[in-house]
Amino acid sequence: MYAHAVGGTRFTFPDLRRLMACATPHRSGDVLAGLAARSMAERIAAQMALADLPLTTFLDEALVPYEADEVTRLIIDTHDRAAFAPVAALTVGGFRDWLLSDEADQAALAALSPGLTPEMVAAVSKICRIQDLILIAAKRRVTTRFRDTIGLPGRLSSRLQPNHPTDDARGILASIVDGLLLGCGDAVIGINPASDSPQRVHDLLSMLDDLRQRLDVPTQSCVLTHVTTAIDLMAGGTPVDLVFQSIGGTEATNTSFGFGLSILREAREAALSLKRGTVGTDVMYFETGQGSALSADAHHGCDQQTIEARAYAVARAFSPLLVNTVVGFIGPEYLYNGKEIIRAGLEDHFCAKLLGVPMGCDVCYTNHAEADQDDMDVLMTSLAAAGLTFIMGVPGADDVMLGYQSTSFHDVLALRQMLNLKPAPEFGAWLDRVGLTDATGRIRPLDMPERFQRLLAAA
Amino acid sequence: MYAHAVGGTRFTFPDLRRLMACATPHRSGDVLAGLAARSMAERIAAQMALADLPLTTFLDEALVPYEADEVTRLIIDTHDRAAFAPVAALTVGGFRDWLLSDEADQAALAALSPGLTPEMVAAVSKICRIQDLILIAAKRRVTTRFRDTIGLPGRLSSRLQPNHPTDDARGILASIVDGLLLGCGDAVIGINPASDSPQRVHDLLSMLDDLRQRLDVPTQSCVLTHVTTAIDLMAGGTPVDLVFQSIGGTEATNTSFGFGLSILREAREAALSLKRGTVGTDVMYFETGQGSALSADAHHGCDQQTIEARAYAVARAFSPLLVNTVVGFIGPEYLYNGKEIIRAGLEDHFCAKLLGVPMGCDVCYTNHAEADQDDMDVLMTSLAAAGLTFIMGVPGADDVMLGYQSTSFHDVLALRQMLNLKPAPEFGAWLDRVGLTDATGRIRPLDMPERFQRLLAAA
Amino acid sequence: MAVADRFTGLRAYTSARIGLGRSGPGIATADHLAFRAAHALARDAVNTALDVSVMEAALAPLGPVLRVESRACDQATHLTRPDLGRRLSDRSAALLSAEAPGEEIAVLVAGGLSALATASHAAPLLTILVPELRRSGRSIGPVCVAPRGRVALGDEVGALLGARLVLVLIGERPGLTSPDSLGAYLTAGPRLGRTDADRNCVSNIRPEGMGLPEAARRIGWLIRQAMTRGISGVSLKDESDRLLAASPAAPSIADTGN
Amino acid sequence: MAVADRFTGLRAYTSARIGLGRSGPGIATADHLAFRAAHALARDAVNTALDVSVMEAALAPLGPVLRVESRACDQATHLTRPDLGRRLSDRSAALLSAEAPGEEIAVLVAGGLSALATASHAAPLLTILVPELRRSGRSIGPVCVAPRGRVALGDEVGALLGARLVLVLIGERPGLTSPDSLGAYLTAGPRLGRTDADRNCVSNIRPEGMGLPEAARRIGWLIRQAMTRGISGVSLKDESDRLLAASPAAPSIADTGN
Ligand code: B12
Ligand code: B12
Repeated sequence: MYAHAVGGTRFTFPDLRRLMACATPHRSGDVLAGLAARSMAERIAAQMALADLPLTTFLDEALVPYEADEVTRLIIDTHDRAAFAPVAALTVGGFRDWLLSDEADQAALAALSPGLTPEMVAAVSKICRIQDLILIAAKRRVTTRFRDTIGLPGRLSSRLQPNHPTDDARGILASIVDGLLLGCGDAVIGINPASDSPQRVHDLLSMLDDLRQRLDVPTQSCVLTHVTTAIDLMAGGTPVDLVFQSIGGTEATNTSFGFGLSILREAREAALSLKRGTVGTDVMYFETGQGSALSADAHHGCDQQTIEARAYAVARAFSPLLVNTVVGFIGPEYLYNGKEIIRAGLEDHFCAKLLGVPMGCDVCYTNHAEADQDDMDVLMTSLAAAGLTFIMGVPGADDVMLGYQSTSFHDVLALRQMLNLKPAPEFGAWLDRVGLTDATGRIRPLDMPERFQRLLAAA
Repeated sequence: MYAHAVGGTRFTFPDLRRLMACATPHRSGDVLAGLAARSMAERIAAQMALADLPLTTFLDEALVPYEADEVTRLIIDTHDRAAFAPVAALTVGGFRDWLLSDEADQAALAALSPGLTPEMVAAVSKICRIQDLILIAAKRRVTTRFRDTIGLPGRLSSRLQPNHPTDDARGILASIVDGLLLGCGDAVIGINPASDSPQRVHDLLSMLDDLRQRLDVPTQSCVLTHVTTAIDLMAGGTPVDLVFQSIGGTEATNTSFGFGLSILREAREAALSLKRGTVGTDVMYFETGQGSALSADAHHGCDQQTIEARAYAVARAFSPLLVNTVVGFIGPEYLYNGKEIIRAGLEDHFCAKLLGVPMGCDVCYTNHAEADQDDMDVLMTSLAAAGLTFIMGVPGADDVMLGYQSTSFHDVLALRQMLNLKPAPEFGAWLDRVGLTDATGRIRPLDMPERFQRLLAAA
Repeated sequence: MAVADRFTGLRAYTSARIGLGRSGPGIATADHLAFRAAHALARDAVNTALDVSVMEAALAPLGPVLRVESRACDQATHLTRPDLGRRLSDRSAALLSAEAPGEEIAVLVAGGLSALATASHAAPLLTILVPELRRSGRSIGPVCVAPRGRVALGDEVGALLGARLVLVLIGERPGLTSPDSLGAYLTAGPRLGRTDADRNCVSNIRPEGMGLPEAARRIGWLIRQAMTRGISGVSLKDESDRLLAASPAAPSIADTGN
Repeated sequence: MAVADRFTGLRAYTSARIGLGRSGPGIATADHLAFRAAHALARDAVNTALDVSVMEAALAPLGPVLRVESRACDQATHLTRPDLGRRLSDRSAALLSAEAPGEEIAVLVAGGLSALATASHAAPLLTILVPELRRSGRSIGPVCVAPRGRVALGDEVGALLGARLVLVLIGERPGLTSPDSLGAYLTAGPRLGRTDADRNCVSNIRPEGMGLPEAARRIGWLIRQAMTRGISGVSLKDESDRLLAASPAAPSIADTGN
């Protein structure tokens, strides 16, 4: 049992799970799960009790039982005690202070990552204000490589997301060209296929590979089909750059998504064996997002943010090129409004970076949430200040297949101008080469370069 | 009458005032005034109709009658047609496009300022998303000077606000030293006096002047008393650096504040005659904030943001060193929650900068508003990305006299670290000189420099 | 604007917002405000409820129709309490328990997140699909209609009706450009506790997305496979394409040279 | 931490959050969470209402007490509708109109934004001030108590009571460290339509701020000046200091050298 007093009232918390949940800033998903603090005072009491907790508590006490969950086993079995040593004596509150200090620079944070568990970083994020989430994350760069280099300081990459409600190849091509012309696509050109038909997925992957080669663009492609479909396709010789999968922070969530860790291992092996990367071998692409575990009733009585951080432990075990939190994707039942989405996006990015995961964010909302573009603008600005790895580029920010609003190609340009950020170096060089940038490195084509004109004319 | 259809419904707006009000993003003050759009669709219809309006409309049609209001007369009589020429043919929507374009750089925007009226910039801000408010404002630097240089690119200054509930000199001194040690105070060391007693104000000003000289710190001081008190004190020989006044966007608001434009003129003449500035002669300091006009029933049926922008026209007529919007200061009746405060803060900054006003922001909220530090963190981060001139530095962000939460000295450090911003150059040099900065220019004293120790010991 | 014009022809192939006007890094005013207008309208659409009587009339020709209710008693509850949207009200559970079990396939039509989608496309789709399934020898129970319901509500419906498979037709959350998109989810061996890994999905059903005839063909194929092989979900892949004369080929991209 | 320690002695002179622990640019965890706790408590305090019966009892020794109501019927309305908080309900207006006019000074005690401030300090302050004003020959009407009211409510109260001056004691919005701060506003010639330029203010009245005796002295001085000169507001400056033997001098700052 944990307890702390605030304003003369003593609040008690039966166990660590409950303490973590009550210490979480207000969000609808935890209310839905019946786990949220009932008053601001109770929330602060939980944060104060949490701040006093030694970090080692999380090594001794599993929030999701070791026996019942392969994700917990992964976390505990791969924990690096030696890496953990520099902070082993700290409480959660002391850990926040250390993270803010000058001592915690890129080198120290990178060395620490294998020593951190998702529960530790979730705990410290709960007592951080947004300012802390930005400042600390900004100190931790995670760099990955496949055909270009993602995550370098001063860079902001983007996934080009050219979805189409019938997977029409010409429609998708039109969106891709639009995105490339606006300097997007250096993280990945990634299509969510409307249909799960393996044939369709194969056709789309072939088309993407063809296009990439014709344009000689140093990026990677992906069709975000189910991992099992990708495995089948690779066996059949389909050109797969990155293997995608939606992942969650508990075994039961992943089961509800139709996979387990061994399938991810199998998929990664298969993708590595294709040797398609030129500058690196990071072949996995994962998506996450608060709420999916609770939605699948697979949250083991934990708050949604803690479970989300556990998904990053799954991700980092497979050296992904890209991971992104699709933060406002599911809806108001998990993140009610702009305020909750903003906070969640910054927490997710912070936790992932501390764990050593190359985190991007699908800065987004659905039409049933209480949010709008203004909320997305402040979230993406804050994330960019925090050193976000990549964001989405969707034509006009309106995904006509998934039914939600994300960020546009223009948003990518806006962030790059605002904070003087550049795309991945190899991709940036390509933009220069094909004449899409002006003298100051900005995307400013007065007319469409010829090769793109021909491409569109032929489509 | 103005009209526009959205989704098959035609919305009409009886006059320009109403069109402007309905085009404003939702905020409680406009609802209180009975002026807000009744649905999202009506709001967008108003924005679309507004976007189609020629900018010249605002020169032909006064929102607040010319005859009844000296602020309108100031705006119209000082409007510079020649400066306006480059955008004279544009609609409000076309003006937004132009502002976003590369053509609208610092030089073009600075040349344009005298040609813009507050109503024009208020109108265009209403159709901007937050991203636009940041990007455009960031292109427009306004630089001013008294004992140091405020507003240069790459700089973020701060007002040191050491208020005390009884104006106790030692208590105030303790707060000032704390702030200086944390690198704050380059915009101004400015005390809100708890009492309006001229004697007290005189004592405080003398103390501030003494301190400034002893520490040889290149900044200016101010006691934010009523302008009429400052005039009396200057006549009596009190050392007044900057004359302060809260200002509003209509004559009636200013009357309710107990002054008129002629009094500001008189005060400025008096301050100039003291010749206390070393690097410049900008001697006025103004504060503004959405809601004060409506609160004084002095809004003439206009939305609160338009009236707020008019206050900047008052400000710029007196070449102020500093102006800041105290954005969440009054309470939820004018800006209900974090979302409304964030949007308003960014609008205010945008409008002021376009008009050529050296805009800072008191990023703040009261305890009766639905807001918290997280909201302030995203607002101050967004404002800093937008090139904000200065923010407040209040001990621990808690003003023990005015009863609200502002930004702390630490927040200033946080923003400077986050976006690599520096204080005013003269002040920065002083920080170096007295040993408050480390090799990288950051405030990092391991111990308190001797001169400050002695200062505190003696107090 | 020069660049944007190049896209005019391509707009025929996608409803995505391509080739938008641009100024600096920003989307030009006209396109920016059009987006805001679409959002305003979408927000209103989310709160529209399904007119069950109209649905009943439209479905009547296919056989008996049963009105059911989830535990989410109003639209606001439905949006924020998916747990309630996945379970039948006591009354509805009792109603279904009383039905004589026996038909192989149960069908649930639910408003989901877009009543517009369900109202527009559910009946026309079933009007193609149901006769075809019957022709191929499958028996289909009464069509259940729930104004507010989530995908997993089908598990309880199917279980209570004793069906071997449940097909759920449900409104997908409305996008700015796709306000009326229908989703079809099918689950073999429906019962409480099924996960999404156990289902197959056919999505984006609407005239501008997957057309109704094609959707009916795919759903029909999946149902037949699921019934034959006794499985659904990740292990059942949609290979209905293979049946088509030719699969849609990748677009011919002319050599763009260098 | 070394730096923070230097401030320990100075904390005696101010309740401001000086010398906080720091790590990098951030406020150290302990101080950061203390701030959050204070905010949580302040949020709760805002919604506390004034207990009028207790106020009445406390004020009874000074003379008749009248209960009045503004048009803001509950706390939420009070917070978001200052226009309603500035006007008397019809019933209260009728009540005051029925009072025999004639006293020079009207007094209104209102919850404002901190019922705690009003409950704690209004009666003790008036207990010093009222007898003193009476001693100096001023007549004072019944003390009106409004649970929810804004400063300008006094204008209507004073006008209906036919007073030459109205004194409003009202709870200032609560700060994290100053939850119970009382404000005194006085207006000569009260009537609807007065602006804040027509008033004087004595603020931050509470033991840790301006002590009650000093506040009474300043308010008394301002009232006497306002009555004598027939004005209040910007043209009337608080020069009560001059009456003090010595005005508080600037602190002696030892030469800090260079
Ligand atoms: C929201 C959503 C999700 C959420 C669901 C969580 C939640 N609580 O809502 C998350 C992010 C977890 C998700 C995950 C995946 N999804 Co999904 N998802 C959607 C989306 C955008 C909206 C669904 C909707 O509106 N449902 C209607 C409401 C009323 O129903 P509901 O009961 O609230 O929602 C349930 C279903 O949506 C279901 N669900 C969601 N996705 C999928 C996918 C499959 C294959 C199945 C069987 C069920 C399912 O989960 C929800 C909770 O039970 C659709 C796109 C669309 N236009 O519909 C894609 C969509 C249904 N998903 C898709 C896919 C491929 C996936 C993944 C398999 C991706 C991957 N490789 O891992 C995963 C895993 C799914 C699984 N087996 O559990 C595809 C399905 C393609 C197909 N025809 O089979 C779609 C069409 C999008 C796409 N084209 O990529 N998804
Ligand atoms: C909010 C506020 C404002 C707001 C008022 C708008 C509003 N709708 O609330 C704004 C920003 C406009 C404002 C302006 C000024 N204020 Co002021 N304000 C406050 C504050 C922070 C809280 C007031 C409060 O809680 N009121 C209680 C609620 C229940 O009453 P209300 O009816 O809602 O509010 C009314 C009064 O607050 C009044 N009011 C606000 N400030 C002032 C100042 C004076 C001199 C008067 C007579 C009335 C007045 O305006 C409100 C609307 O009618 C106080 C500090 C404090 N701790 O109280 C300073 C305070 C009252 N203000 C002060 C001053 C000096 C001013 C200015 C004169 C500054 C200047 N140089 O221009 C201006 C102009 C005031 C005027 N004559 O109208 C001083 C008064 C010092 C004194 N003892 O005389 C205080 C104590 C703060 C300070 N020390 O600087 N203020």
